[in-house]
Amino acid sequence: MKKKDKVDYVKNGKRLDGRKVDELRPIKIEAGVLQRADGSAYLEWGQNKVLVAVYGPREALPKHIQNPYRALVNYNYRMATFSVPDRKSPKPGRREIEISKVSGEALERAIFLERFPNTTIDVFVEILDSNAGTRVAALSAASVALADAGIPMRDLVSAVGVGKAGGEVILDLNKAEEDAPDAVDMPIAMLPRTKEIVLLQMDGLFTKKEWQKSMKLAEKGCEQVYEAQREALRKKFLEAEKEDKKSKKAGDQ
Amino acid sequence: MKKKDKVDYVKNGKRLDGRKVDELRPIKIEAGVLQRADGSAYLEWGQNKVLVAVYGPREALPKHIQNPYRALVNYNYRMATFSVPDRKSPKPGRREIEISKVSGEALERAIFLERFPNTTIDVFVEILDSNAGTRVAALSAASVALADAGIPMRDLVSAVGVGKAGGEVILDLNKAEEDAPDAVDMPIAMLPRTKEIVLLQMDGLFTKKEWQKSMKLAEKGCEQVYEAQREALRKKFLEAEKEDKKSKKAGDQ
Amino acid sequence: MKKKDKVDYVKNGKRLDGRKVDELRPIKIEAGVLQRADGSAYLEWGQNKVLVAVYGPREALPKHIQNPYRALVNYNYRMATFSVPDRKSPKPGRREIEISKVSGEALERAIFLERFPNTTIDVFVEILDSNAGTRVAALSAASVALADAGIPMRDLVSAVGVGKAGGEVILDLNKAEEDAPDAVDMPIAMLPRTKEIVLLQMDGLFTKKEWQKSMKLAEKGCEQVYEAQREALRKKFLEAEKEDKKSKKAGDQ
Amino acid sequence: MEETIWDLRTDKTIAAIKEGKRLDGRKFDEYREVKIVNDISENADGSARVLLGKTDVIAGIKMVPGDPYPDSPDEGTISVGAELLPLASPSFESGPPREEATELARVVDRGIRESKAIDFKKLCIREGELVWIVFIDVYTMNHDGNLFDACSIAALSSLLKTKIPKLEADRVVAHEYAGKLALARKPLLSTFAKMANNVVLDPILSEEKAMEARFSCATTEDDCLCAFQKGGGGSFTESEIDNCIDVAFKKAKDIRKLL
Amino acid sequence: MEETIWDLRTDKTIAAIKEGKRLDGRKFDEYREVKIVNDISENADGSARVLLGKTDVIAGIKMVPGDPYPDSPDEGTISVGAELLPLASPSFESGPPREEATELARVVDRGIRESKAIDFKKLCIREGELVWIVFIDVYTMNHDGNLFDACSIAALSSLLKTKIPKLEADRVVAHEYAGKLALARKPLLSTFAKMANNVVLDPILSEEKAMEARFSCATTEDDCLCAFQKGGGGSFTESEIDNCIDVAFKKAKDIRKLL
Amino acid sequence: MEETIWDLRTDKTIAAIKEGKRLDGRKFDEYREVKIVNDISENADGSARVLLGKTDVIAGIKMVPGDPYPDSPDEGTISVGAELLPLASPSFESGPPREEATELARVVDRGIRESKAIDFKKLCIREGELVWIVFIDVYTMNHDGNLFDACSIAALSSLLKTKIPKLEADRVVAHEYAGKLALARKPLLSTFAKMANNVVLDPILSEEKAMEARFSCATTEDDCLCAFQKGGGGSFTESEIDNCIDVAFKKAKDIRKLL
Repeated sequence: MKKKDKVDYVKNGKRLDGRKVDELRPIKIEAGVLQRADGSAYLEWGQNKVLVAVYGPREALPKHIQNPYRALVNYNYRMATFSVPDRKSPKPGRREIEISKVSGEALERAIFLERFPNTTIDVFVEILDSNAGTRVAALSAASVALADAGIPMRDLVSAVGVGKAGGEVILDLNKAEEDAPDAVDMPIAMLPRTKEIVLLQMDGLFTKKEWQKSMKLAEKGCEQVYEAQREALRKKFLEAEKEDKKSKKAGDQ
Repeated sequence: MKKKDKVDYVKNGKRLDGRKVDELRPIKIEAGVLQRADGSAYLEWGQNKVLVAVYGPREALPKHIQNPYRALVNYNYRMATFSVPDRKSPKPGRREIEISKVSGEALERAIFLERFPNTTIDVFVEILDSNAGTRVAALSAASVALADAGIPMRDLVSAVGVGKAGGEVILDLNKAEEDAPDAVDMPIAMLPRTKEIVLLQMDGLFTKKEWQKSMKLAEKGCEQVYEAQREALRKKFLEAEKEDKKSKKAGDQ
Repeated sequence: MKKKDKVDYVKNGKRLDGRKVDELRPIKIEAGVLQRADGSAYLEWGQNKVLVAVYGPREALPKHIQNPYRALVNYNYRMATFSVPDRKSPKPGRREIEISKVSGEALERAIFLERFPNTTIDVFVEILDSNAGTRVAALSAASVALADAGIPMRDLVSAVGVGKAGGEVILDLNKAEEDAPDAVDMPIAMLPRTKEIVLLQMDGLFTKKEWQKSMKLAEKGCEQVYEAQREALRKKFLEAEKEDKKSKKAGDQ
Repeated sequence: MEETIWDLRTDKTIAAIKEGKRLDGRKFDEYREVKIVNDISENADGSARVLLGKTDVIAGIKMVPGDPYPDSPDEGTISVGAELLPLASPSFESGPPREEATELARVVDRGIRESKAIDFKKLCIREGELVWIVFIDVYTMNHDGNLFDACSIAALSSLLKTKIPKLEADRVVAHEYAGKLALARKPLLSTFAKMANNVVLDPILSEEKAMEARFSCATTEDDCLCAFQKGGGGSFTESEIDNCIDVAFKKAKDIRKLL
Repeated sequence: MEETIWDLRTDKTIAAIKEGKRLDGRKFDEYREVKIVNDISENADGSARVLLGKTDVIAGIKMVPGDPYPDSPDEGTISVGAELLPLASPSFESGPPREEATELARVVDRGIRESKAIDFKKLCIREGELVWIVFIDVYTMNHDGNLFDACSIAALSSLLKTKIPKLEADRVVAHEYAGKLALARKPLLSTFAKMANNVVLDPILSEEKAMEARFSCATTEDDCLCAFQKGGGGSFTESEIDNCIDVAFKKAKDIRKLL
Repeated sequence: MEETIWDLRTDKTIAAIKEGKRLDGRKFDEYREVKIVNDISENADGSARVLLGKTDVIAGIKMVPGDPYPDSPDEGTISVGAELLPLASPSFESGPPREEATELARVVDRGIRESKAIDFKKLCIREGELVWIVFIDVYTMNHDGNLFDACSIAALSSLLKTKIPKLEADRVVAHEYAGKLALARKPLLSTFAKMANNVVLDPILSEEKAMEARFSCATTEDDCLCAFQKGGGGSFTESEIDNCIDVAFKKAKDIRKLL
């Protein structure tokens, strides 16, 4: 794509897609969507579509990788070949490997790992459609899937992208904004209750001022993501309760 | 190769290479051709040339793949780089992997696997020259090699190709026939005594009538393959007997 | 590089770079240059630059590779991508695999392997810059690193290249000489005290006479390499002694 | 422990089959409920998610301009990939495609290719220089048996919705399209499992664990057979296959209506 | 046994940090001594060996003519590779790059790429046909902590010395050069480790073993931030990050003087 | 258990050697019987099966038009591959080439390449554009020692029978040929094993298990040495090598008569 000469990424307080600078794209999360996984979640965030499955805690194998003090987190972020404008090779690329590493580390702080020595908690992420911000979408979905799996956690991990396009610091960049000549992209993940930062990456040229401004937006964004995550879990919990009552009435099968 | 406009694949009851519709290409099988394998066979079937070695039953390794109820069959079909018109890459391709899988499964029914828990029976196939029908040639050779290895079997597995070219249902297609615009290729393997079908694949457009017709040819073809297989084993047995007598006369070395 | 039409590789007893036929390029060896390895060496030999680290004897893993009678030698020769005129792929090539194999075998004779059953001695070689003769440079450096690691040895292994360019048998060919149309390249490694040959390879057309002549040069070359190796170890030993005294004065930290 | 659970379930499955029943109450020749959701990915040129009971798979199409094979300079081609995603089952590990994935991809490929549903000559952009390669990738999301048929439905459904990208200077213009991919036929796979001398259509996972052999048969709406695949260590009789073929023709017709 | 040693050292490290000290006597915001040796390989177009205390790494540059990406026909590019050579540590094995090496390569890459230190348009040889690819490969020789910063310094130092090869008929002429690679900025990475509620710059290996989380920040001489990377299972507060950024700006300036 | 058998056989082998004997009755400088069958594969452009005693190997040639190397635009090349097929020995596993296979392929390659048996300039089709690549692939069928020499004989024998495919529009026409590959020399490898201070030609497997070191030497009919390879953990003296060279010249002559 040829970069456009001059674009106003924010005009009269509105972005190209009509959002305000501090407005997220619409988020929809559903917990417990897969039958065989211990926990799962499906998330749509703008055009991004993510499916996450969680297995574990289960015995870490081969044995020599086991940690006698805590569970390991194995995070697997993959993009479907058709989820990007140009077909992706089915082989995991270096970008996917790096995202898997930092995302798995971001989840560690949230989970009471020390309760499950010698085990692994496996998180499998598949990106089905993408338009900027898939790693934060995946991470937000993953912590819902972990909760759905009943894994004890300090807090959920809420993640959001923030950055700059056309000189404006904005929340939750879409692809057109990420393609701005001066674009800055800063994915960030927090434990919303304590504001602890568990994932932080950044690409592009930022002044310290801009960074500080973007942190404000990020905090605001994470709060909204957190709300959507908790809503998904509430719904799942209510459904599970309903099912439970139904099955109690019907007697065990 | 450019496909020809109009070819009579059968004319006056004769095919392009002079065979009748229900006639196999010449088959020659020899058992016990390799020294270090537990069993082996060499087969020529038309231009196809196949060498098979069998090892086992031997301990399945690594241990975690062992089945405590029965032996595993590990079938390895490979083509030499020079065995095809265009040089094949030395790396096993997806076609070779699929043929290995279905061929190994085809042999399972023939072998008394339950007598050899925790073991593996390894079948290694190398195609040295090819002209359509290598997977059935390999499978037919493999069951001779299994018998040569003294592995107890319900029956041999006899395999043959059958299909269609130029509208005619024919037995044992060669490459020119397989390249017909309307070609159908159906490899099939049976236990000849019970007519149980243990391998069945098909590519191309077949009516049900044509399929039924082809099944008749297939049965007939398998019987002839069976005869060639038994002949090879008889010969090997007689030779072994002769050797045995000789060595008894000479005394043990 | 286009091969030159007519070049005098030796003229008035001098080679293109001014050396005599039996003269080595300058060699500089330093032992004990890396902190975490059990032994190490850095070597410059003409333009060639080599870094070697040794670990072991340490438990050979996985267990099934262990030899209950002796230590294994695992030799790993690699070239940095930028160490050659055309960028080398980071993946180990077939040349590197072969050199690793024969170099590891060359070291076996020198080491008292039988004293360390079930262990492995790992030798890691990285070529940082190259100009013909890297395998002999690496091997010469490796035996210094082994000695630095305190591994008991019969003798050092001293290695050198010898061969032919423009009809002349010469010692320690450089790249320009190796590119001669009639070039012969013969890497050789010896235990200098007994003159046992532990590595010998050769490429190019040699008469037996030329080979015999080249063996004379090789022996001479190895002696000089041996001297440089021992010098490096002497230096290291003296430094270690000095350090030892210092630390004794200062008391243990 | 998981093994033990499956052993018990296998016993139950076999016992039911012997009484002419299936654990989920279906008839021997009955498919589970099929749900198809199309266009699940905007970046795909065609896509579909298919639920076959609880089995859940996704297919996506990417049309990519590429070099023709030297021996067919005026023909494009298809390329089918399959990944048994670890999301789908606790026993799938992530990693390179194993032989199960290879077989799945190749069987889905043959059903489409051999039916001549796609006219490869129509995929030619410039003879000898540029042709369309239709990449069909299927992913498993939840595995409750019969991935073959689920993936076959998903692949066909995706192809039926596939738009041909617009080209500019031989490169794809993102999100602009020049037309629709034409399909001449609608091939569908029907898969059977044999156990205790009975043959059932569309096996659930517990039936697959119990089965001795598997048979799959791709059919078209004009009464053609276009691909077979037998798998598993057991055997079929000719008449069992004959019967499977009849059921396959009939049941594929029903599914075709949902497309 | 090695594990036990590290456990003890971790206890010592943490105890020292709690008293405001580091085992090697440095202040919390102090780098180890940095030594840079340039042009260590004649076959490289640029190269450097960097010692950061006892951490020892090498970077080498190869400029190779190649095809441009179709969507940026007038731009060359960079490609960063990193190998955790087994020479550097008894716990590194030789083999294909693991995720640590991938992360290291990508963080070094981003520091350079995102700073716009290299004008990719100036790497164009003939638009749409031929561009320079700048291969930057870093190798670890001895690992005593903070490979990130050591490799970042080595990469930048190599680039500053890089000569552009002479081309003849689109092929590189060995050891002849047509000029120097121009760098618009000098981006450098600064890496911090957090443990026991304290944050230290340039962790040595024992500190890395003890740390809960890691934060790296690439800065330029014109007061821009160009890359962040947080790693490890712990967390940072916003004010900790804020402070790291200030230290990074200051300390990178000192190192820049050595280049 | 297999190990035990080999230990016993090693003891026997060594004991025999010390008495100047070999277990199979041969003299120290004697080859086993050599049988060569040519043209074993019609799809190959040249092929041969070689039996060296019970050692059984196959070589096949494919000539493929390809791009020349940029630095030798008027030269074709050879490419040798070797696979230690699991058919040949219970201890070979199937899988990617191990270092033994790599060494085998490279030693066979050097024997041919360095002898200048093939004039690479004659493999040029159109300078700078198209050249012949001669793919030589050797496969082991039964391993009873000395795969090196068996593969060397098979490769040379295949090359001597190799026909050059006919080209049409730069593509090979199947089964039509434009001539024969010319060989300027007939290089052959001779391999020796050293054990108990004796050196024997053409070791059988039990001798290879017992040997301390291996030496191979490629010779031509015009009394040139063209490749050496020493292997194994032991050593040779110069006079042992000198003697091996003399035997190699003599014995290769005998084998050359069989070609």
